Amino acid sequence: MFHKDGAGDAAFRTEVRSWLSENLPKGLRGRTARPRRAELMPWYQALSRRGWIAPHWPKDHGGMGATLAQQIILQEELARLSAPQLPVQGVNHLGPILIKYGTPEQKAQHLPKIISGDVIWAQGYSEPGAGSDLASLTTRAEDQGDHFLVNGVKIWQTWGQYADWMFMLVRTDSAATPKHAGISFMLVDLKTPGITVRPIVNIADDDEFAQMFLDDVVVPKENLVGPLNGGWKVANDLLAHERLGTSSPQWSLEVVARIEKLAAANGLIDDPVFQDKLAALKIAITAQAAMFWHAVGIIAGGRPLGPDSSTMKLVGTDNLQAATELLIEVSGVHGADTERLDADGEPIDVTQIFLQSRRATIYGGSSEIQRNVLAKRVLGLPG
Amino acid sequence: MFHKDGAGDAAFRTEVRSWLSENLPKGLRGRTARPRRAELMPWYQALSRRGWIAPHWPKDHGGMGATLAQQIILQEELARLSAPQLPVQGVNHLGPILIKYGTPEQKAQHLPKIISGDVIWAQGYSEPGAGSDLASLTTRAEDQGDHFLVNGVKIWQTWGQYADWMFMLVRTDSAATPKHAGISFMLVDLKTPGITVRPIVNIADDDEFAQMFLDDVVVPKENLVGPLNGGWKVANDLLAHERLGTSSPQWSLEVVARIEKLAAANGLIDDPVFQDKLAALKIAITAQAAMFWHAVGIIAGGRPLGPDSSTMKLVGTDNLQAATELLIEVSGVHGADTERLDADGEPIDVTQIFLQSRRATIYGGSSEIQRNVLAKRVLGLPG
Amino acid sequence: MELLLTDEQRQLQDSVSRMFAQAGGVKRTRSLRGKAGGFDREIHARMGAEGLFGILVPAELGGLELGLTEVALVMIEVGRALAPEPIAETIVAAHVLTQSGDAALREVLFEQVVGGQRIVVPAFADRRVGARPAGAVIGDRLDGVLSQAPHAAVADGFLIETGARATAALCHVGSDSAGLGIASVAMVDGRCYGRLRLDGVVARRVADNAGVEAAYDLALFAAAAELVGVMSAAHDMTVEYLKTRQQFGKLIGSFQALQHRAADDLARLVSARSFVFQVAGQGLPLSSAMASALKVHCGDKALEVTKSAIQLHGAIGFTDEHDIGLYLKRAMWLSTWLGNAAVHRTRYMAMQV
Amino acid sequence: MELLLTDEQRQLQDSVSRMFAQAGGVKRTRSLRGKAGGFDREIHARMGAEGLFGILVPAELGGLELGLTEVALVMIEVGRALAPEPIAETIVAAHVLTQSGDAALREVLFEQVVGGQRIVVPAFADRRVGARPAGAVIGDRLDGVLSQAPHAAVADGFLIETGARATAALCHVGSDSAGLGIASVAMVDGRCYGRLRLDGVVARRVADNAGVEAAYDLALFAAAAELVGVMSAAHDMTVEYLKTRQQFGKLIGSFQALQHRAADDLARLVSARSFVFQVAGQGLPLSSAMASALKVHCGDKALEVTKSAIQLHGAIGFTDEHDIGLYLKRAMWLSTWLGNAAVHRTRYMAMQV
Repeated sequence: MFHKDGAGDAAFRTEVRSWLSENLPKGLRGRTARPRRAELMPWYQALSRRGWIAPHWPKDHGGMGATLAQQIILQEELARLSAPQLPVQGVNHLGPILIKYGTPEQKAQHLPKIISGDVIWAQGYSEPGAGSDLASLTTRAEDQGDHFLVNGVKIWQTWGQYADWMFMLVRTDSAATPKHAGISFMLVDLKTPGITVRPIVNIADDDEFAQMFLDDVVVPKENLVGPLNGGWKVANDLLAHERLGTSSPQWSLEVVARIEKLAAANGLIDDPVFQDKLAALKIAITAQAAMFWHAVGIIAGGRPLGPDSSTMKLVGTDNLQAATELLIEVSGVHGADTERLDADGEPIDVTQIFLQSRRATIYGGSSEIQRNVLAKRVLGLPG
Repeated sequence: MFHKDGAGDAAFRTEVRSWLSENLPKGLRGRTARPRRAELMPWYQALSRRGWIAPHWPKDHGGMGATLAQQIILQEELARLSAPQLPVQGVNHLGPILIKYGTPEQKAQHLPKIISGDVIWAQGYSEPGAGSDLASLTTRAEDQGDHFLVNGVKIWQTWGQYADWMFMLVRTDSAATPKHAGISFMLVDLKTPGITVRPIVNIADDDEFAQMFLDDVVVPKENLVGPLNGGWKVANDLLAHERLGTSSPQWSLEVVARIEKLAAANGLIDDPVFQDKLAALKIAITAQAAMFWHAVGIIAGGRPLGPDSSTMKLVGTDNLQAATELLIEVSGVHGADTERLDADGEPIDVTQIFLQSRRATIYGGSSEIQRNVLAKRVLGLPG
Repeated sequence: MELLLTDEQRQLQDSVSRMFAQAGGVKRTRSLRGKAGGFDREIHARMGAEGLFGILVPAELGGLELGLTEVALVMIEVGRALAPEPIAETIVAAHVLTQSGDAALREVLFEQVVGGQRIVVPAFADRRVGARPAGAVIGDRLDGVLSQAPHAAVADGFLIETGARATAALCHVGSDSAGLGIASVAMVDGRCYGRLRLDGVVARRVADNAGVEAAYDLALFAAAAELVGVMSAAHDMTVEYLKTRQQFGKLIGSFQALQHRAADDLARLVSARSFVFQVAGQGLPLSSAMASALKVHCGDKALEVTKSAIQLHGAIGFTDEHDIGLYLKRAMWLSTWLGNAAVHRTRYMAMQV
Repeated sequence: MELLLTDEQRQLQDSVSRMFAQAGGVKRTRSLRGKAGGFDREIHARMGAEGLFGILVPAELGGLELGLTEVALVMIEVGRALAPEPIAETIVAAHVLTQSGDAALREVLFEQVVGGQRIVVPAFADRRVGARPAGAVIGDRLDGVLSQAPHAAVADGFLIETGARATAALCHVGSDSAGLGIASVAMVDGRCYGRLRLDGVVARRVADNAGVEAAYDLALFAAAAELVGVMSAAHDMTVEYLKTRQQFGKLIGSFQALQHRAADDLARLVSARSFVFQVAGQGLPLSSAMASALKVHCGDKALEVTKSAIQLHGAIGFTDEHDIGLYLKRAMWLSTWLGNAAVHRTRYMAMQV
């Protein structure tokens, strides 16, 4: 809406669009739950072979060194075909961290397998007692000379039951104040003895998460990333890019496209009351798109995004949830079906889309945490 | 909506309605700002002579000993003609307090003049530093043997600049803990030397309030109501009745009536989008009416209303403000006029009604205070 | 705010509450999800044996001859327990059958329906503006499509709304009738409804136009009361969670922003509950405008409260293994069934006097 | 989020901000409330002398030949200072006049308008669905009624929208024209507009249909930017108050419920500001759909933020003597002027490609 592709970008978009339409399997389009690993990974590997799995990585690590504009084009074109969610913990989170903080050996060992899709990574940050208050995590890694011995419980590992390795934050100094000064960042092979994985199904009936129990798990010292007790900075250093991903208007626009298809199919499109609600939603998403492209401009200009970019997440997640509510409304008496609704041949999972969206205001720093950040760090309010 | 008058009540309603239509001066109808004292008080006195100024007072104190149903009928019929706000601090607040806590002398001196309208009362509770946190008030009354010497500042006296007397909460024990255990309730003649009154105009351009500066004001000991340091209970004992008044759906319904008149006059009444919004508003007010009549039933049954009746104020004030917002919307390009709009001959003060409604969530315990009460006293949440 | 109930009303409320608790509570609901029918015919029959489907049935027909307040009390407990049986449906069907002039039909069906042995569900047409009428009576046979009959796959019969608005009627159709096709659709709350296709089905008229609206309004009322139960249990569970979950070294219920959210949810709940009981106090027949208003309000508030409940639970609230999501899902179904808020705002305006 | 501005743009912003501060800031606005015209012609002329009305005017006509970003920067400062002068109106009028093919008219009017000596305000028709067209051109004379011309009582002339939508035009009418009646209406923000009655008024056509929409869209943009200024100053003032006011022995800004409210208001403000500058970045001509969307968003958010500002100030915020209410009142006018949110949601849908 606020962005026109330049000549080179337009050509890239055309290339991406035609390649995707030929190569993205029909059965993987429009899925709201994550497909199983066996079904999904060939697609991951196809994208990888095309060189598009890690557009933001530098070329010498196997990425395409893409501009921000190209990264967004890829994201938009994938969304246009409702491509499935991929396991992106490795590509989006660990990769950039290793590129910045990893030893040469760590880079050599892990980066190629992330790119190729041979190794799937899980993110081990949250614990049952440390969600919003992440700094209070208690999984502890004891120094045993040549290795760490890790004990604790991690939870909310997206795709954890399908993962091969996990990067995690662990406590290496229990006396440190502030608490986050005693946390280290390390990598663990999930085949190591002592690790038990329990899958967790979400309310949209998607086996999205896992819980990881770590009992006397041996982690070699060379798996420490960054300095001992310096893990907090390692984990938080590269969040701006992630915020752009979660605040993209694309997620809401995909829902709007489905609303419009359903409304066209069932005739509601001509109802002035529906039109007014749709207008309100689209205008709100347009404002969100403005924030998004504003942020893109800041990052593309090499400037820091700043803590007030938390407002983007608040606005974006509100819009997403509002969109899924209108999707339910436009479904009329079918607003509680788990069966996909038919919009002139296109099947639409209305209840699943609605339920999946409930996560938006909880994960990636809940809306309450975002408001705390804004109140304290941006507005400078006391207490 | 949830109440049908019984036979006797129906007759009373007919009597009230016909008397009001004959006796309420045309010039006093539909006013959103308070008329001046000289213009208003003849109407107060006319109501008083008719015996309807203090329907809820017992007959032996000059009231009509009305049932709750009759009190509400009077309120509804006054609202139906958009009768002006009256100075009700004496009738609604002080009167019931004196009837319960006053000495025979206090009753004899003050009650008849409240009924007759000869004396207008102001309520001296809030202070510049003690609003939501009323218990921290600092106006102090020192015991001088035969009198108190009062020093301090009171603010937000409704109609204070037109008042003759003030009932107030003052600190008589500055060491008391909790703080409200050192507060007394007393009466002061505003002609007493040392009192300076400053009028305050509100955002709707209505000279609604005053601020009172008290410098070495002599208050005779016989003006203490209830026990020394027992003022907190005196002031708070009779709030249930007041809550019913502020939570009445009547205030929002009056705005709805104006919305419907304006919409009929300007043609918006046929717009489906407007109809949908009006439906949402009316349904919300209907739910509020259900709460109101539920509460009436509890009080009429002689049961205590309970702290969860704070929910009524939250719901009622939200509805009132939503109604005034729809009133502005239905006014179209005239939504910022201070001139009254014409709805087929009936003049409607849209911006003033909107601005006056901003008070609803601030006074009588702000919405934030109501939520605190609900969280602590009803839900039992910690902290 | 306190409900002024009689001792008998309190006993009714307690006995229903106890029955569902003994049957297994929400755990039972969870275990029945996605199973054929998604409910337990034995529990349904037990409710029938205790007379609960006869609340509105005259004493001369063996009913309890009580009123809407008792319907509300029962349906609130149904909502609190997330009981999956077709209880609102059966109360409505029993009421329709007692109102029917067709004595023979009453004899055949009524006893079994009110007793809970036979499941007959009302299947109303989609009231959305522009939605096609459900079916048409041609001679004494029904033709057409009905988008939504609750529990269709296991029901023994249906009370089907037919015809255009002004000439609508409710007709009884047995589930084994020739020409009746049923396609079962899984609902988000773990139960099923069915799409009915009628192809020259022989049917028996049970209620005329006025009777259809009265039955529909009663169903709206029952659904609204059930929604109150759903949100009340979800809110209780959430407040309890706020008092036990710690973060940042404190109970999260001590954070003012969460306190205020819980207080707002309480206001939603109290308003919906008062609304149900004030409408109940007006007795039968229900005003259609009021029934639609009630459905809008209770549906919207229940969705708000149950969504808020998940937010306040945080990540655990987003899992299937935690019960809190079940309440949102039931609220989704109940606010959709019989028409969503948009439909009922329109009906409210059209029905106003 | 940081605005990426050039040094020149920052200087423009600072100089406008300084000018209004030196003129007396909000105190000046307060003192002009209800006075004839409600603004200061001298300040208006000073703005003209500094070239501010020529931001969009080509250099060859003596303008600054800048763009919408600069318009936004100026209008935001206008909003922050609650400057009562007809600034958006004059920027639009100057732009319309430079676009006009009528060289003679340009010579007569343009210099004086852009210089700030002559006040000419655009007076658009009410766009509400069903609202009557403002007037009709009969021969070369105008007849009809126009509901709202800002500052009409003191303006020197008007650019009046006439005719039905497809044949609309903007016509210049001097305020001393024969047959022109002006009824002044006091606005809630202390200024006035006028209702115009045209009875065979001789007028001169300045812009055709496309020109009307372009001028209208530019006015929407300027109003939206001014709304951003209004809400940003109100929000700053509120955050400051939260840091100084004590209750319950603490700064009220330490209460989490108020913190979260302030954070939500910040999100409203940031979204509106980003929206204005992203639209500005697209340059002229404005998309009508985008201009309407922008007006809806900035109007709604400004009302929300200024209402919230009053709530967070508590009782003092409800008084006329505190400045915070002035921001709400300006937001009320700006969100109403040129059509409210309901009107622009409809236009947005109609104008979408």
